[in-house]
Amino acid sequence: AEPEVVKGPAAEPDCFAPWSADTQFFKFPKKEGPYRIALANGYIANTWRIQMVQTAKAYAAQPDVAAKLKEFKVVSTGEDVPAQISAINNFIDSGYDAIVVNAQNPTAFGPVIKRAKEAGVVLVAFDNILDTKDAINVNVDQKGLGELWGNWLIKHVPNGGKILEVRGVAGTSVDTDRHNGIHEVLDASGKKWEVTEVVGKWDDGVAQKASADAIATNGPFDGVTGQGGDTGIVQAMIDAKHPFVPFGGETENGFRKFCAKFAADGLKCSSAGTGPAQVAVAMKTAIAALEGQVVPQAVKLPLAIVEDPNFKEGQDYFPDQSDNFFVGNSFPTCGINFTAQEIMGQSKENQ
Amino acid sequence: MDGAVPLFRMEGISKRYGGVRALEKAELSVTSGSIHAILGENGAGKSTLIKVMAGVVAPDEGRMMLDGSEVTFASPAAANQAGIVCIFQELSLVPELSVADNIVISDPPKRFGMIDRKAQRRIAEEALARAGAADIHPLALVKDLPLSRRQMVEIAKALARKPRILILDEATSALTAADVAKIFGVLKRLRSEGLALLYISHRMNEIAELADQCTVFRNGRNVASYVAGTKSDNEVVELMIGREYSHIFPPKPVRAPATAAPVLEARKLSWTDRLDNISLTVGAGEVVGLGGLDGQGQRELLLAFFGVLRGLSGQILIDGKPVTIASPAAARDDRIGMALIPEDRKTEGLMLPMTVRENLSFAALDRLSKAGIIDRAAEQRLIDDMVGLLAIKTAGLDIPVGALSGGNQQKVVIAKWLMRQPRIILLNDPTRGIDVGTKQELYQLMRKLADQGAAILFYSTDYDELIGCCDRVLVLYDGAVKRELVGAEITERALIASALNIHGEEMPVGQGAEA
Amino acid sequence: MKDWRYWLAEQRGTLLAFGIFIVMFIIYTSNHPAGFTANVVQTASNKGVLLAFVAMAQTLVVITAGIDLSVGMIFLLTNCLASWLVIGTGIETAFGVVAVLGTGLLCGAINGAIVIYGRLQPIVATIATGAVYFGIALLLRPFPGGSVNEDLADALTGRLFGVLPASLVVLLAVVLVIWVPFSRSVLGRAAYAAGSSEMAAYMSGVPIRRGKFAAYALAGLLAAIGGLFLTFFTYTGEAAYASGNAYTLFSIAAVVLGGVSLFGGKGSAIGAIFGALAFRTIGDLLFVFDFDPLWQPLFQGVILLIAVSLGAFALFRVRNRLEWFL
Amino acid sequence: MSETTIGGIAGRVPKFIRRADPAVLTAFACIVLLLFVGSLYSRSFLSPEYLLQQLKVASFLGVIATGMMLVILLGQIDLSVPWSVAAGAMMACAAAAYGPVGVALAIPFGIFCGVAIGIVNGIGVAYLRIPSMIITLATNAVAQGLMVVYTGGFSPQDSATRAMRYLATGFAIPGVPNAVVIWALIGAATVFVLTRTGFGRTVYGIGNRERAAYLSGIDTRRVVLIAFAISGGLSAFGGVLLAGYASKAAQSMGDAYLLPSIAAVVLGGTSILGGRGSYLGTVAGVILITLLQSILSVMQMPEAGRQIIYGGVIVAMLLLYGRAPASR
Ligand SMILES: Nc1ncnc2c1ncn2[C@@H]1O[C@H](COP(=O)(O)OP(=O)(O)OP(=O)(O)O)[C@@H](O)[C@H]1O
Ligand SMILES: Nc1ncnc2c1ncn2[C@@H]1O[C@H](COP(=O)(O)OP(=O)(O)OP(=O)(O)O)[C@@H](O)[C@H]1O
Ligand SMILES: [Mg+2]
Ligand SMILES: [Mg+2]
Repeated sequence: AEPEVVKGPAAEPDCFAPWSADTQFFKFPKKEGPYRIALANGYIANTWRIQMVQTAKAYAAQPDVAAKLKEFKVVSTGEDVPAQISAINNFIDSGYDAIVVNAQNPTAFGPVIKRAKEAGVVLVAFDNILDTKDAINVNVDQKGLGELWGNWLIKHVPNGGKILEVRGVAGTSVDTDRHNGIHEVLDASGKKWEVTEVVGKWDDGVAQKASADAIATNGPFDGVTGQGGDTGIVQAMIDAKHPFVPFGGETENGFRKFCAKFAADGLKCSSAGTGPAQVAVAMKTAIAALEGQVVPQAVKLPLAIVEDPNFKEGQDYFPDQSDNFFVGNSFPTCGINFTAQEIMGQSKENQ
Repeated sequence: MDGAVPLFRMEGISKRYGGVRALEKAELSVTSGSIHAILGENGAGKSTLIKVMAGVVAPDEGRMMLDGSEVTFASPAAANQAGIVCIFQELSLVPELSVADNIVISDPPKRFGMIDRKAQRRIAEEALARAGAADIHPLALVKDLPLSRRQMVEIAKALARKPRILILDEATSALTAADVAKIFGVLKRLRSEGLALLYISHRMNEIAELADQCTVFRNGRNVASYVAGTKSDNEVVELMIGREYSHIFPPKPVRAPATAAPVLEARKLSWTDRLDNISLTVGAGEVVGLGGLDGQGQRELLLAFFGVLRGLSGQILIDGKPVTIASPAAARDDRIGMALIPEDRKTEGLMLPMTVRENLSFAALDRLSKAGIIDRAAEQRLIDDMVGLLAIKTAGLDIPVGALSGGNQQKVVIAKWLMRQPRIILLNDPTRGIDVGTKQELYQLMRKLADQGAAILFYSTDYDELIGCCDRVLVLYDGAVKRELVGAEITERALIASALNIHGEEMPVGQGAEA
Repeated sequence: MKDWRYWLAEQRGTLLAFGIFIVMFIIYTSNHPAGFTANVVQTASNKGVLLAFVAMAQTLVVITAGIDLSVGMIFLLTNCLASWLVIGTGIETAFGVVAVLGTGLLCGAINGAIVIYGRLQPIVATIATGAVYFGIALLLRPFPGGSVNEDLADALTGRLFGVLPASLVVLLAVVLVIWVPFSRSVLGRAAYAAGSSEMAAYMSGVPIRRGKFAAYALAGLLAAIGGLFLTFFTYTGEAAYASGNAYTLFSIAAVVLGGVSLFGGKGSAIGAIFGALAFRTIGDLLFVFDFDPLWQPLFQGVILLIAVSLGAFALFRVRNRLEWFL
Repeated sequence: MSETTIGGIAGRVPKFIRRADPAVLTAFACIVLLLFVGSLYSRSFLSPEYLLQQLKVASFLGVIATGMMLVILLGQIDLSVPWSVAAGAMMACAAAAYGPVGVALAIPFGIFCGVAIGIVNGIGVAYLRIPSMIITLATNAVAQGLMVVYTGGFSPQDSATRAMRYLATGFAIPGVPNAVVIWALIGAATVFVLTRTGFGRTVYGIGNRERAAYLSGIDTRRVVLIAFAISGGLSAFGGVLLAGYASKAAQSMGDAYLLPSIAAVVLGGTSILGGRGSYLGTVAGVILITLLQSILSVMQMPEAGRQIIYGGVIVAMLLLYGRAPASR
């Protein structure tokens, strides 16, 4: 049963914002609840993913959501794309109503998407989305994120200069999009930029080492932008006694702690991204679709942006939470707002 | 030479390894239809010579001629092509492959480019039969065969290559008289079929029985060539070792048997199907021999004492007190004070790449170190003593032990255990591939240790040794003690008879070890 | 002793792997909501076959007492290459396939040359070449993308007569066309001999170098077949370092589960295939048992630990402690 | 054999240098060459702060590679490094959450966790005779599983304690980062153990022929077990230092250390087959790898080119000096 393509707007226009003007709107045939929903995750062993899975569980546990779910199953298949594809195939075969997926590879899911469509299963992708028109994508504007950081630097390093760019995992579309975003705006600015690129792999350790080397050899820099592992990057600056400079980075709790702490000393941060909580939006979308509401084929997630000087303790960052914790878990427009405790506190009682 | 045209001739062959002169302008000529024996000490150059012949090592200089025309071999394969096949001293069988695979390994029969299993098996069965080892199953994995059986496979493998010249480098060093007898039968037949055979051995009686021509090597040179039987053993040995050759076996003490209190005793020792109710005693100062065909459980018995075997039944007593020995570590412990000179020095006795020093002190590290730290002075002292006591010939203590000659390697193995002053010494065929001179020293040493009160249990595949060294000999057959020979009873005849588990007089035909 | 006993002894590893796999797979399908259906089998086999190819590749090298830590990267490289070449008309596609397989063969040959003629220790040599292959893969696909001849892809990842997974048929074909001839050829035996005892093999005039070289080269080829299949399965190419490494490590696990001795000279690719399938089924079990998602990695780890420890039970049969040291 | 080849200078140089292959010397030569090449790109590659920086970073790999070397000398390998490192780091940080006692015991506890993993490896390899390559793979997976469960279930504290920060980044001796001092100490201890103690001799012995060692009355299984335990402990300690350096622990910390630690050990002339190798070589290998990675990373080269060069250089250097002797 394929969705019929209809006119917008979507059921909850502010939450299910279309990606762009020409985004299609889907209306799936209404199914009777409660639903069986599956989350097909890939790699699990890092904080972002763990936090994401925890959030998913927390969301599914919320009374109003729980009421609509017969079953919510999560499977993590590791780095291996085929394994994830097979998992989705399995979910389809075992008759799940909707499958939420954080794809290891945006382009690899063609065959599965076909099958899901034939089987009338609602497929919703988030974080690493699928480039297809046949599945629903809950999408972060990765390029826009890059542009945001680029602009931040342009604004705070008024007449160009030396920039340290710490990239993510080579070969991924997210890394490429963000990189392009940054450079397009920098180039457009017409100012003179000398960008030193190093690979941080979204990992604090790697990022820190790479930055330290870059600082020791090509430093000092007038501005920094990091796609991830930003806590490590700042740490490297501190260790190398590198002067604090404007910084466009992600949403790690530790990074924001630094931003708040050293803002006065010149660490002017733009911390933006979309935390793992976007999984909740994806699930919400899936349920809406099953309920036969109108949803856009590509949902544009609002970025959770916090910029100097307004980092607020206990809201934008949590001193008593882990540095690795990803902040920006609230999507007010979707009525989704998780506090750190709700997520990581999941099983506090175990402690 | 007696006019016959040499089938193969080597002239002025030299080979150096670093400083070592393995071969120095060596000459050799081989004629078809005859068995040519090569004699020489450890390290005389015999193996190297035949390795050159077989294309394993390239000579530094010199030329080789086959049927009068010059040849050079780039590889063992090339030599095989030319009909030169060698049975190396270090076995050249592939353990994980089956007997049949091994026999045809150099050029297996093919069908449609793939190996023809049926044909291969047929060939293997023939070859095994020719080698007088039809009892070996062609599908058995080589690694599962005892050493003597492997040696037979080696020979079958060689025959399967239809050699014109067949070389055996200490091929019999691991075999008992009965196996040797079989092989001799085969070799004699091959000679009559017109093959040229090169035969290297440290056993004089074998050479006397077999050879037509003899060449003696010393320090990489061929020092003498003569028709077999024209020289006395003593003359020959003097040619080999270049020194006066005294009586080889030390005199045995005349002592009433069993006066010695048993230090080591076994009661009804059994293990799987290899050991069957073995009871024996070894007294202080006694040298007790283990006889019998190879693989009748002698090795297992020694391993059982040394704590290597699991699931033993029966009792082991030390100084009359029952003990359980769960590991070599326990066996060497002072309460027991046992030492085992293992079967294969190259894989069980030594770490070939490590230095002589490290190997010597390896078994005594616990004694040589305080709080785990090695007392190098003490180590040095003890090592010097041992090198002196056993007259180990080495270019230094810090060269790899693998660079020593087998004889000296063996001395290192023994020395490393003597460093612990063991009270019980188990020897597993310690003179394999060792030249007469060195053997003699070992015999002397064994007796000396016994006289100092050690209890010695000594397995040998060489009957002369058992006769020459032992106060008593226990002959094993199929894992059980078949007969105990004391003092004068220990004769070759008696040994072989009981080894074959036949009573007294009627002897098997064509058994060759009878000197 | 009877002939079949010897055969049995020789095949023990393979049979054990087969046993483990069957047991796991039965547990899996009998708990699967959809049960033992053509779909489920197809899904499982597509996933399993990928690893099976890589495991076969690893087997060839391991038999020579070597190890190839670059199989995963060859797998990626060929995947990326295929996502460029295996597309278009029948002819073009065919050409692409040949080119991809050729590349794999070449990578394997390079490994072989470095290890055998350069006389380097396989582990580190292949770590290095692996890095190079990954680099090239990344050049080919800076980010995921590309496409493949979907008809061919669907045909090879689909089903024959509606029931039989095509991928299994391909696997069987590869076994018959590559493994069987190799293992029965002189070179194959040379590879085994070299793995078991290089010195002995050399002394017996066995063409060890050619044998080992062939093994490494064919390993590259098999990894390439895997890469090709990955492309068919995903319609695209991606240079994902993590998954390259994952496949390398998985292949080692599969090979061991398949009863191939890491010390060389012993084992068969058939065993490795079942090892691979068994290993994959471990992952599938997650699906049918309702685990807290965060406990899944632990569960998989423990199962793997148990699976590889199974071999240790043979230990209790060892009566002569020297056999510990092979 | 190294002993015979450079035995001549035996008298003058300390033993552990005598044990070293000429490979080691070549390795150090390569380091110089690398620096030279780097300096062509940018002078600052020769600046003391950069070099210290590298030494500091190298010492993390150095500590981890020390354990790896011990295991490789036995003819084994330890693939559980990644999650031993992560576990060490995470557990140490986690311990700090439990009051002052926790803070005090943080580092020992982290190391202890690594030792525990190592012991499982050791039991598997020594007593169950499972090939190290596979058992360590499995324990790695298990360790990962445990860490995931832990992180998810306990919202762990994962910022490093002051002590950890101090060990990794502090300066007890002016100008010399503590990490480097620690590596030096561990290195010295290792050299001593390998050359002067019975344990060290036994390790080499087992690496050459475990069978012979066993028949010499050595409890080889115990030695193997201990070696793996040490390896695990050192990996974990490396993790602790890393956590100190990054001021926090994270799951993926160890991933970047498995292959480099193996490569470093082998580049240092240690035989992967065991029984042969010197610690000095490992030092050289570690510095080589670290410099290579750092220089490539700074040289603005795209990841692809970096990987290719990285691999190419390793092969080249091994071909230069890491070759086995010719068979004939
Ligand atoms: N691989 C080698 N490396 C260095 N030197 C060697 C090597 N092989 C042989 N040699 C030298 O050549 C000499 C002769 O060795 P060879 O093996 O021919 O003696 P051999 O007569 O066979 O001794 P044995 O009777 O014990 O077999 C040795 O003394 C040794 O110095
Ligand atoms: N790596 C080496 N360096 C120097 N000499 C060596 C080396 N390997 C072997 N040799 C020499 O080879 C000679 C013979 O060695 P080989 O292994 O052929 O038989 P063996 O050791 O002489 O005695 P055995 O007959 O018991 O084997 C020895 O004298 C030894 O000096
Ligand atoms: Mg010899
Ligand atoms: Mg010899």
